[in-house]
Amino acid sequence: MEEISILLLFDVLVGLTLVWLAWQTLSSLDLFRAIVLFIAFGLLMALAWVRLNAPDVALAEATIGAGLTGALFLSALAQLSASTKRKDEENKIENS
Amino acid sequence: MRKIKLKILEKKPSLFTRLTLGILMFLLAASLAYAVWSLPTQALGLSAEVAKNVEMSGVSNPVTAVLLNYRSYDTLLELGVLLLALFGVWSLGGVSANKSSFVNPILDFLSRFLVPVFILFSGYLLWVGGFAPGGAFQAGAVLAAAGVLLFLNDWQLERKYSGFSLRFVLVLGLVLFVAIGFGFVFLDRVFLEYPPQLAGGLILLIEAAATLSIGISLAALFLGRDPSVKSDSKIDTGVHK
Amino acid sequence: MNTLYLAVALFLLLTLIAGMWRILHGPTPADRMLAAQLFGTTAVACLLLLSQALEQPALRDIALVFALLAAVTAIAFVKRAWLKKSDES
Amino acid sequence: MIIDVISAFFILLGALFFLAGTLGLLRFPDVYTRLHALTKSDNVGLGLIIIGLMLQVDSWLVAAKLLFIWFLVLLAGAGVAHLIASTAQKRGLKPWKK
Repeated sequence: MEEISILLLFDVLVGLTLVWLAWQTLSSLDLFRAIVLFIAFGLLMALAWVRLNAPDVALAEATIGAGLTGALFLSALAQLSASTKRKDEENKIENS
Repeated sequence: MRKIKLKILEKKPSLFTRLTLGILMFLLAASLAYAVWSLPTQALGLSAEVAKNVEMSGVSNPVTAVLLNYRSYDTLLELGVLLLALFGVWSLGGVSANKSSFVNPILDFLSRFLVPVFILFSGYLLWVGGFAPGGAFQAGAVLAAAGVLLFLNDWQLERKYSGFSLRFVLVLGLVLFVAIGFGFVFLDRVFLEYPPQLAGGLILLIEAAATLSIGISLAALFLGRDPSVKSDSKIDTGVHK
Repeated sequence: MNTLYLAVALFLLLTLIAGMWRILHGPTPADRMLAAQLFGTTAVACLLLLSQALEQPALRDIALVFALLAAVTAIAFVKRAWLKKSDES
Repeated sequence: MIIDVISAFFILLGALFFLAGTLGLLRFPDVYTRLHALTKSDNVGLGLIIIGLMLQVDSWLVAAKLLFIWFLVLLAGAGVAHLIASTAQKRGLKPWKK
């Protein structure tokens, strides 16, 4: 009996934290912060899939969500910051 | 890194925009809630049917059975979508390789150790997909992680492999899938229907090819450009200006 | 025993949620990344406990994936995203 | 029965290390000290929980898989900790002084 109530509490916590994390990720103005939050979201989402009895999906979420997209976003951010930096410098040269 | 902020969010949208969006979102949420609410409490899904016929499919993991046998269009089209996405990325030209110059012996060792483990684990997931959670997509993603790790260590695909060989591996999964699907059309079966006694072997074959294609495509998507095109001559992002 | 596994899993989830404060508040990118690393390890422990308690051996494979792929994200961070001038954010 | 007690002891001790790691992550003043707290819960906390679980599983293969997971986390954790610390130093992050 108490096992069921512990699991219920676990599920409720995972669900609420997921919604909250999703909100924080979307509303973050700092892109790096949003990426790290997204990685955390992927990890927690995999836990949620496990609890929904879908280990196949959890496995896919773990590989794609927590592993690959994290690295992809971080690389994209590096490219983005390099190109905005270049634009800033060009603007400076034009203005001076 | 410089702090990059989304410019669009710096201005607060007008009250009208926010109100309209709010109402729309509320309507969407309400209709979703209604849809969930009106679901029958005891639906007769297809899971009983799947479970009954699972030994005919050639694998004992019901998810793999559904994805590779009963509803193989799903997996087939998924492979196609991945390939199309890669074409899209390649047609955009490319980003220059963002090389970071430092060499670290520990990072080097870690990557050298992890890459074979990734490949091994990818094979394990592919094999285990027949009777437990796992399968081509997950195995492909782990394989792609090995590629990502290599790219992060400034590894480059040798020129002689980046032309035909790379393209061959990329389309292998899709081509084999379609070929086998059509092959049995000539033996009086429907497209993508396999004879039950061969199904297990065929599924493993298709999944192995699909794993390779998915893994290489995802890794190529991470690289973000066609490796046979010289990146530096095309676009210079000016990191070293 | 199962009750203990589940209780510890719940406890680990709570520490994980508490650790999220560090992701939200930084201050440096490295701090956020560290918190994400801890997230990963805690999730591994959680999955292993759940796998034992719920008798789902497949969860160990998911934990193995987490353990493997956590390194990729961290290396991507160090090699790519952590450029100079990152410290005052 | 006695095995249950021993494994419960290890698991609870492991949970304690995770708590310590989280507290350290939240309370310590700079990246280097937080890194120190984090690697403790990575390596020791997970290790203790895995030892506790290994006493309970019934096949050698599963026990070996658990050990392998621990080994991977140890390896990745140590490597990543080194990378982050040395990069932080290169980027000029000053260690905290009282």
